[in-house]
Amino acid sequence: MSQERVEYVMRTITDQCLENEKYFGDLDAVVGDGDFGYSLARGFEIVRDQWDTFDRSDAGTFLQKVAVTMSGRIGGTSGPIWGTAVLRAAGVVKGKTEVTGDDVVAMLRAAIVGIQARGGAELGDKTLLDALAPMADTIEEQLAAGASSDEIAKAAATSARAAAEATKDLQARRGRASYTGERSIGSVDPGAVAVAVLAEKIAEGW
Amino acid sequence: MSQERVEYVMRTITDQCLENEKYFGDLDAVVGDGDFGYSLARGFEIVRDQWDTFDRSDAGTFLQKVAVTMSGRIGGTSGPIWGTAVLRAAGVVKGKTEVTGDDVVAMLRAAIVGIQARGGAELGDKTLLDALAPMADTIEEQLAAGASSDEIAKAAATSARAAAEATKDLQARRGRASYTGERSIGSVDPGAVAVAVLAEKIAEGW
Amino acid sequence: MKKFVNDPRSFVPEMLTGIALANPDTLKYVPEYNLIYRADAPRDDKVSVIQGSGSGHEPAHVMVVGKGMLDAACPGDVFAAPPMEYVLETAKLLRSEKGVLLLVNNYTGDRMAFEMAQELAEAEGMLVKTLFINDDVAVQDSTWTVGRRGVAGNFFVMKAVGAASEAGADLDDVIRVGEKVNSVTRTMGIALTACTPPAKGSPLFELGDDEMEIGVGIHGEPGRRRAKLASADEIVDELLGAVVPDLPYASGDEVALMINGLGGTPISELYILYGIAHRKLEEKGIRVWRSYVGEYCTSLDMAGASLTLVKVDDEIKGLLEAPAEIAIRVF
Amino acid sequence: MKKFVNDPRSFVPEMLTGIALANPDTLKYVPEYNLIYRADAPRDDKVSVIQGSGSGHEPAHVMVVGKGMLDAACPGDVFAAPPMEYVLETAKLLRSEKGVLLLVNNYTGDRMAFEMAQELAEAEGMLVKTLFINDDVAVQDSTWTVGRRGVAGNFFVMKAVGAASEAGADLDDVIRVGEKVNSVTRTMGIALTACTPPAKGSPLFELGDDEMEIGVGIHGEPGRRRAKLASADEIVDELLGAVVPDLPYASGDEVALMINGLGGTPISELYILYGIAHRKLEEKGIRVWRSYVGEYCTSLDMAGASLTLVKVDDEIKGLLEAPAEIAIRVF
Ligand SMILES: Nc1ncnc2c1ncn2[C@@H]1O[C@H](COP(=O)(O)OP(=O)(O)O)[C@@H](O)[C@H]1O
Ligand SMILES: Nc1ncnc2c1ncn2[C@@H]1O[C@H](COP(=O)(O)OP(=O)(O)O)[C@@H](O)[C@H]1O
Ligand SMILES: [Mg+2]
Ligand SMILES: [Mg+2]
Ligand SMILES: [Mg+2]
Ligand SMILES: [Mg+2]
Repeated sequence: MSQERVEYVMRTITDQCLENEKYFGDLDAVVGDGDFGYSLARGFEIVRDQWDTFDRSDAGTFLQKVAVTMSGRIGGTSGPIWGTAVLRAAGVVKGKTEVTGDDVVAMLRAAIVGIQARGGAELGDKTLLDALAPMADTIEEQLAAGASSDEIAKAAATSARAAAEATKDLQARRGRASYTGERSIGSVDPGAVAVAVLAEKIAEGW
Repeated sequence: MSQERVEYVMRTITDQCLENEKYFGDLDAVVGDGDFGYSLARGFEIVRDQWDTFDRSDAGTFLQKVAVTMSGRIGGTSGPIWGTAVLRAAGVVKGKTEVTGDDVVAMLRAAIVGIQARGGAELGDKTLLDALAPMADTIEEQLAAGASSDEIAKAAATSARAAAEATKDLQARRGRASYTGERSIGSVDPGAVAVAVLAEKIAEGW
Repeated sequence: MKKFVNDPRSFVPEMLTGIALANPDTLKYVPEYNLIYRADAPRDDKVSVIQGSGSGHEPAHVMVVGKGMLDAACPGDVFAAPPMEYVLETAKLLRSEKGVLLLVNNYTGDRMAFEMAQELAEAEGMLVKTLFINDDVAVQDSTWTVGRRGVAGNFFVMKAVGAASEAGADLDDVIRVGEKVNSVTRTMGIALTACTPPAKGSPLFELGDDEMEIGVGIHGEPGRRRAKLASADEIVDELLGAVVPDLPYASGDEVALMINGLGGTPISELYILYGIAHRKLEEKGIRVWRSYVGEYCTSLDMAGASLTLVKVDDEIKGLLEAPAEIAIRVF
Repeated sequence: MKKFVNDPRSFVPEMLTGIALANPDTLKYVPEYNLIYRADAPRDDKVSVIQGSGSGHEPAHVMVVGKGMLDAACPGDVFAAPPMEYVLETAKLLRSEKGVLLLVNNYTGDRMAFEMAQELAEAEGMLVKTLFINDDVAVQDSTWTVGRRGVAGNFFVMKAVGAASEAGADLDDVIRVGEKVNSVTRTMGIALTACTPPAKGSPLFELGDDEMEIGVGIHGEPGRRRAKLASADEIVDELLGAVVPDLPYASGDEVALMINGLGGTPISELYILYGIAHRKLEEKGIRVWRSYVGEYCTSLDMAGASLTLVKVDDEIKGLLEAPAEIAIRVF
């Protein structure tokens, strides 16, 4: 896929994080502290404002600029987590203006490793990783099965959504929600739901 | 009337102020600070507890002991006001063990003068005076008309109640309620209603 | 009722017990009269300063007993002036050769209790005077009512009087200082919620989600009028609009600026109000000499704030800057 | 939402502006990084002490910048750790020959931001260390979660570290002192209401009129469990029951006892809790050396309180008693 597609994905993430500020915040209010939507929105607001100024010499450079811009403003847990994720993904496509399906999988894997290194979470700890990882698996499988990019985008969205819903049954072991212990069981993880929403919107406009 | 009757009146006042703690407080919460019922109850509680110990050599001595006992504990505006009222009434019947209808009127007039001296309120300022004074007038009229003590007690209660209800149309110029200015119009004065309730209960058991 | 309380009737005594236990070296407590006083008072070379008032205004007044502030406080129950007996016994216990000063917020109940106590104390040969504090500009028509009430500005009178008496001033001079500070102090308050007295167990009045009460005092009663909830900027305009023209405070004046929390409003919001008020005053040419932001005189758990200005001169500055050590501390 | 606020997005900057205007001689403000720092910092003969954390905990931490306490605070938005850049720029601005100490309440977001900033500052050749505070006993199972969080007990670590650095201790010794105090400090909190973040505009959770949350932190999230509202006595039992056996604090120990208000609870109630806790500790033979009653670390407007014990020895006593001058004051 072309670099424009990368920009489209980043733009959709940006717009959706702004659009869903209240929704993401309300999700975080259930057993967390309610700032998730606000934190993301303050970071992606700047990304939107500076959208036209980012260096676009290649996909990696572009994503790196976005990562640095948003990290400077997002606080909370999400700042380092999302900043690291985008930065690691950027590293995978450094110098590239064309991005393959395999690159996408590698970017997601790099983001996941980065998030784990940064925050120490494992799969099943009820974080956005629990939506990101299954989604990466699905994309890999679909690629291996020779699916079209359209089909892959849809499958990724479906997979992320199912995985996000499944976080309901998990007990949080990371983040604010973990302090409530067993009471975190029964509600979805806001980070995982955000991944699902973004994947769905990306697929929608693919 | 006998000294027992004086004790009956004081006992009814005591019991009713305890019974109506919440009601009097709620009335004071409308445009005041809600402590009227509480303040009276804390004072009359002690009167009730020490009831059997008061010196009963004559009606005046008895009432004086009650006045001192309650003033030591009632705070707010009601402490000095009610304490002064009972003390002045006591002065009128000092040394008497038999109390006439004229004595009752004189006691009420003395209480009114005492309250005015203490708090500077005039008739129409929306205080308990606006129930006490019309009630005293009624008793005086009934006495002049040769009514029985039974009839007088009933007429006094009716008069106090009507006067208390009429405080609704007044603007408070004394006490906490006065700070709300015109907003005090439309609700009854708690002190005046207390006088009506006490007069009714006294008449009931006469 | 969302309160830490055992029996509401023991609310005040339990609070006083806590204060006494927290300050074993500096304060004494006499339960019979709700009395908290300095362990080193009375002293015959110092005027004894006593403040009464109802409870529910903490830290005023029981928590500001200490060196350079009050010698004693004998509060009544929540929002109720103390019984006269408390004041009289307190005055007797704090008797000093230099005299006793009773500080009274101007309310009917308080005035009566303190005036009666003063009379009786004088009858026992004591030198006792009373000083009334009435800084609240929300009360108009004061010619035919009980007059303006004393609210958060009372802090400045207590502080000045405390400093003067600590420095050994005689009773007349302590009173002069107190009256002077009172005469240049003005306050206006606003409530965002009603408060809940422990004995009542429910809020004193109902206030819609989008409403506020303007011109409230410190006893949880409604204010002068109700208005639509406004922004912090607009609220500061409202408060300054009532306070500034009242003295008036004019360009070239130096002032102490207090933003006082009414109990339920966090200090973060008080600093927001402070910043706005500070800038608006400077725009008017009124110089803010010193800031006072926090809870000084509260209405239990009421969300709200009041704004106080004190026009200062060198004498007042010196008194306000004098050191003091009170029962509550941050360190 | 019953708050004094203009645009919720400017809640933190407007508060910081207020703090800066209120303290023109002693504090400086850098809006770009939500940074409040001492006008006389950095000094090469003193370790610079910095605390970050989210906002909404005032007076912690921006309002305790001053002599003997913090050199700087760079808070994030309400309940959100500051972006890494804020911490890094603050560390650079406060660079000192003796080193920079970053105090961090142990939360995922804060840890990450401060650790990243430390790494980058070290890469620039700076001497920077990080100290984590984790006094909350409400968090169990800490082996497989992020561990205990830092709550109101952080005051004692800030105070001790501030005193040591003011006295000229070197970085290792300042850290030793901070870790020592942290290791003998335990806290447990209880909420009577939820709090309302300005950007959300409504309470974070619903709590019935007769319910309370036990084991809450300082970010408005629910606690470990919900229970029927209890009396002050029972609540103190609950809090002491969690805190005392944890260290454990034992008969013969001397402690500092803090009753910290969470923002919406008036100080009268805090003293009720204090009195009860003081007596119950003395009954257990645990001597209360010093009292701390008031708001130290809040959750916006949450009604509630936490109880902290610090086991003190002569060194800790000296550090806690050392003078300090902070942005907020009563006088
Ligand atoms: N240690 C972690 N590693 C990865 N993701 C995490 C971690 N902790 C929390 N998260 C994710 O962050 C989300 C919450 O973000 P945010 O509200 O910004 O954090 P905070 O807990 O600091 O308020 C959670 O829903 C979860 O998906
Ligand atoms: N100056 C006054 N003189 C006589 N009665 C008064 C005066 N001020 C108030 N009152 C009466 O006292 C009642 C309120 O009593 P209370 O609640 O104890 O006083 P406070 O205003 O101090 O809270 C009022 O309803 C009124 O009847
Ligand atoms: Mg959150
Ligand atoms: Mg009243
Ligand atoms: Mg009252
Ligand atoms: Mg957060």
